[in-house]
Amino acid sequence: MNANETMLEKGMRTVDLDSPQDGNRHMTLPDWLLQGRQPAYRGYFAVLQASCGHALQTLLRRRRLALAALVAFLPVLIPIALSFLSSSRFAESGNVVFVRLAEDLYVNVFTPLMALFFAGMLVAEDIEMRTMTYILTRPASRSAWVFGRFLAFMTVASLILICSCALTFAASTLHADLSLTRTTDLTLLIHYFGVIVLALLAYGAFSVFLGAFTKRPIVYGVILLYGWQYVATLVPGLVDFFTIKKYTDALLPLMATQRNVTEIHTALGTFTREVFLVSAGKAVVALLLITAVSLGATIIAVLRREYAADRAAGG
Amino acid sequence: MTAIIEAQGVSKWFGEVVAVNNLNLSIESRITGLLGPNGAGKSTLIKLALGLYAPSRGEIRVFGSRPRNNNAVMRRIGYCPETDYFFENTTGYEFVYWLNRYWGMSRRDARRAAEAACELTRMTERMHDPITAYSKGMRQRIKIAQALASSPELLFLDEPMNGLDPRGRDEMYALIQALADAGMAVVVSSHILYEIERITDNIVLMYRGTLLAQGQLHDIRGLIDRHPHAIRVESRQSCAISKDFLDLPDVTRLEFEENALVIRTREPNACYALLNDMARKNEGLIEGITCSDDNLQSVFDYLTR
Amino acid sequence: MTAVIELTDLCVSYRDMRALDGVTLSFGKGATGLLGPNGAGKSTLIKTLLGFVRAESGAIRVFDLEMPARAIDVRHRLGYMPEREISSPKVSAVSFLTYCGRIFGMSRVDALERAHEVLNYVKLGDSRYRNMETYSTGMLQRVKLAQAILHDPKLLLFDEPTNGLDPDGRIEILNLIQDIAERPGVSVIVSSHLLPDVQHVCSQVVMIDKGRVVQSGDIQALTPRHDNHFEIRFRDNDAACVAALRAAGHRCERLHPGNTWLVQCAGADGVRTIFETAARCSTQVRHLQPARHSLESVFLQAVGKD
Amino acid sequence: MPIYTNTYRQYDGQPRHRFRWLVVVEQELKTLAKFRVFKLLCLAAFLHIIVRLLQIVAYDVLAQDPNNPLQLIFANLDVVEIKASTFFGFLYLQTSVMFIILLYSGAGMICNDVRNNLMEIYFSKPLTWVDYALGKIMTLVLLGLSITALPGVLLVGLHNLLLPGMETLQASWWWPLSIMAYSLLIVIPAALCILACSAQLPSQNYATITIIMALVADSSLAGLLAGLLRQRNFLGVSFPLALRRIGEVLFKDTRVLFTLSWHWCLLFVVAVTLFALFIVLRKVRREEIAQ
Repeated sequence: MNANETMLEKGMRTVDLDSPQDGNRHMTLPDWLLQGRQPAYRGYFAVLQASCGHALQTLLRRRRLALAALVAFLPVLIPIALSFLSSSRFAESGNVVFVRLAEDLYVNVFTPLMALFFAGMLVAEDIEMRTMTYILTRPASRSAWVFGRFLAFMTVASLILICSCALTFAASTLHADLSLTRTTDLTLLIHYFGVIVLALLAYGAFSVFLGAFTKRPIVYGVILLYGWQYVATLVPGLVDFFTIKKYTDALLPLMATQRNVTEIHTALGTFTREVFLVSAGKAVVALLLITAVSLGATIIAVLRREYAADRAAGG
Repeated sequence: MTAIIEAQGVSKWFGEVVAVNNLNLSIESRITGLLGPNGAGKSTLIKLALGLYAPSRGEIRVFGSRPRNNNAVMRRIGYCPETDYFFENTTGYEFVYWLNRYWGMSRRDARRAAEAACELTRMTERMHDPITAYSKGMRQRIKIAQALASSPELLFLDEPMNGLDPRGRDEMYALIQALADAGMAVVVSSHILYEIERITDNIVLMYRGTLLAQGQLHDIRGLIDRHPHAIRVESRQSCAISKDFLDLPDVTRLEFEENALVIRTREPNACYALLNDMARKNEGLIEGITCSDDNLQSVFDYLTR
Repeated sequence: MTAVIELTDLCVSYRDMRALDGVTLSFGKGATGLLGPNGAGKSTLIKTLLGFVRAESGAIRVFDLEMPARAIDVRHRLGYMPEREISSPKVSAVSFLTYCGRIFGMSRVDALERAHEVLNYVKLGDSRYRNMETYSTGMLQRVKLAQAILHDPKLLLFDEPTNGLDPDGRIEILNLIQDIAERPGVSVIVSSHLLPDVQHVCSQVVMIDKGRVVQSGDIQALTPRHDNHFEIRFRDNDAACVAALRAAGHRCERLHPGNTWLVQCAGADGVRTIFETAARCSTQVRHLQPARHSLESVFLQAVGKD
Repeated sequence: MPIYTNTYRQYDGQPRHRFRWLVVVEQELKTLAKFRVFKLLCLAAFLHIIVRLLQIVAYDVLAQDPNNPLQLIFANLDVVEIKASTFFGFLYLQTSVMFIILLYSGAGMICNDVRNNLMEIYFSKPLTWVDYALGKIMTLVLLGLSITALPGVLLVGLHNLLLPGMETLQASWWWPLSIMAYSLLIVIPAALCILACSAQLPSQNYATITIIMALVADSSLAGLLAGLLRQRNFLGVSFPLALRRIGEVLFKDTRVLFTLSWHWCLLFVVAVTLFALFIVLRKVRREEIAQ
């Protein structure tokens, strides 16, 4: 530094002589800051609750939620539109309409989509926005944190999908062959609820894992959940056991059982491919296993990786 | 005093870049200034102590146990990071509140602690505004608030003075001093010397990932007392003054500047004695005496050279 | 000499908050410091000069060009070092600067050559070939400085140039800025809340608080020497010396931190009394310097706090 | 001995103003080339081109040569035959790879500049927001075209080289035009939509998920409407299928998926594209001038 700079110029200040200490403006601390006044530590469950609550609040505040809900509730319009447009020309079976919507849209498209949309960013967001340091310096159990986040995701995603699915069901009753009061139909509805929740669990957990493990969970998620799952069902052999779709398909009550042989159209021609079926019980076990393994891997990733190291965005 | 943080042979590298190299260190329970230029490894050391990083080699212990993923240690620690990142779309109050909840407080405790912490950092008025509307000083204060809300025993402040205006810095000094008086151990990292000088003389000097020196500032100064001092005497008659110094045995060099004389000596005491003598005898002969080698800057310069 | 920048009754608002309130100023050649606490409106002023922020009312003329309208022409002759930390993953400093030069409009050869030249100038060594994500704050600061001077502009705007720098780095950056400011025909505006920075680089200063100009002028004139005020440090035995000095009617105040004292000699007594007191207390004066008003105190006076 | 000062020189070159967006393109491509995943994705696109190359060689050389033992196999294989729809098929398959590549490279293009605080630096130079936006858009467009139109046209050229003669030329003179037109149709909307998301959302991940969401929702909606209403023309609601419909017309493909007039499809595509363009430009403009 410039040798001629005086101490005053260096930013030092004169102090009041009467001040007891070396001169900083004296400051009295409140009682709660004194030693041994730490608030009670509530442990695992409190952290889980906090994590879930915070994730819920963040999710609910986003405009993204509205976008997701908008997309998820679009199918409700289809049976209604159908009943107006085509009732004169041909009678639709409400049962068929609902089952097609539930299977083709809710289970196969919306669950992976919601998983990527919400769960993919659950952990990734904190890493990307670099708020992870705050969380990792709390005495919070990492597993409680991950479980809390996951719980929040499950609540939001399954609420959206189940509400939308129920509304679609109600709208489908405008057509013949489906009734809000018949037990078999309601059982069917509840069956789909179950499948949706199970699929969300597996897809969600997998997406959370991608988020904790990679920098671009969404791109990889799209490649795996849409690209790979599609390719694996085309390729003959057993590779489709490495998809989640296989097990969710096995849980579908009506269509899945009719699909043990599929015709595949490719550039090289059309050929048939035998599909090895999985029993519903095994499928449930498999889905739960995928969930558990993915969440476990996420927790291990959070425990072991050093998220504070990242500097630049988009690297 | 007992050591709160103990590092034994700690190294940390990222890929091929060494951030901290073979660090042996123990920090006691009072204000410790962590000093070093940018890239010296101060932040890395703090993050190692917080368990955010696992040491590549060696061991670091905080309150006697390893900090990484150790909730018992985390419960006693507060941390105010250097970077300005917050949860999206939150107000200052909510930010502190949720971090309190993550800490493991009940709703009521978290609310109370958040309010109290905001009051302490004088954020009560603006605490319900979104963080994006805060100025740099307010963001700094809200970060301090979240670190203090759980009344930790050990507080890490990573570059807390960075970007603060003089008033903000004054408040920060006062707060740190008060916290230390209340018995909290505070580790403050900074690269600006007079900032640290102002709060503590208990310093840890780091440079390029290695520990240069640790201890009381004057101890360190004593350590380098054998190092030649350069005393700058401002006088309009520097030639006249210089004659007397030619006879002093330990003067190694005399340099003339415009209206000033720089004396390099291995024996500062004798030089000062002579200067004081002269000044007493001749009013107005000596207009200024400065020694650029007896502040923290020079300690630092000397050790890093 | 004509002013490089002329502001007349400039008002800028962000939504309901008034960031600049009737600023009338002119900046000439050489270095001018823009001083003020956080949130005073320094950054807003600079951004208005760049055309990033539109003024609500008032006129801005830079290089005699009407500002928002001729922004592109002005930017040809202007360099800006932003406050916020930049990063650019997977890009080296050389590559980044070459890019900056090329978006300025240089040919590839010129840009590469100048990139290396200014990187040499800001003393960014071999790390210039490394990815910028591995840089420390100080190195990023140098990159920011380098891109500002890359095209040899005649007007340079530095927003908090020493933010987050260590002492050595800070001095180096300040020296570089000083060096740039001494080039013929160059105007430099340095915004900072660090008073020593402004003192180091600038001869003129403009103080801003709450969007208004509170004080402006020559730094030397604003910080006159105190009469008979000295900064003193004794070898030891401070307490006795200070007591003796006070007994003789001199005012002693302690400078925080450390053991430096601000002594105001009473009457016509000069430094000699101090040396004599020291000798009587069998110690030495080890530091003696006429005290000077710090910019900080000038600033605090101007702002009206403390 | 002259002593030179160690300072930077005065710059006295004359800045050029034209084609400044090209500089942006160049830099973006250079940066992208440093990502391993990007290179892998490009490799995937390249592999497909190789396959098509082999197909052309098989048909033009092996299937035409009566002395070749493989002639019988290739001459009778429908799939190997080179016709206009072969190139349609090539582009159609290439579209998904192209989309993934553009998504990978484009999702962070604007939002990362904003997050890394680079906008201020760029716009403190005499770079206009038009140059900036054009640069980003052209990067993606050129990237997309280089794996669709470029190899397509080259393959047609190769086909004409291997099977020289008036007949081939007469049959295939319009192929390159169709390839160009269709490539532009698939690349430009994709590029603009991705950039629009990148401009509107805070991070590349959000940008990616939003565009995927929109795409999936759109496609499934179209599929269901068509399926349930027994009216295939509703497939035109799906953006990719609307593009396909236009492609069918361009390549005179007979395997028509639905019969909705291609005018409607084109209108749909153009409307979406213009909307995306509007969003990109507005955002970039706002980055230059706040408020």
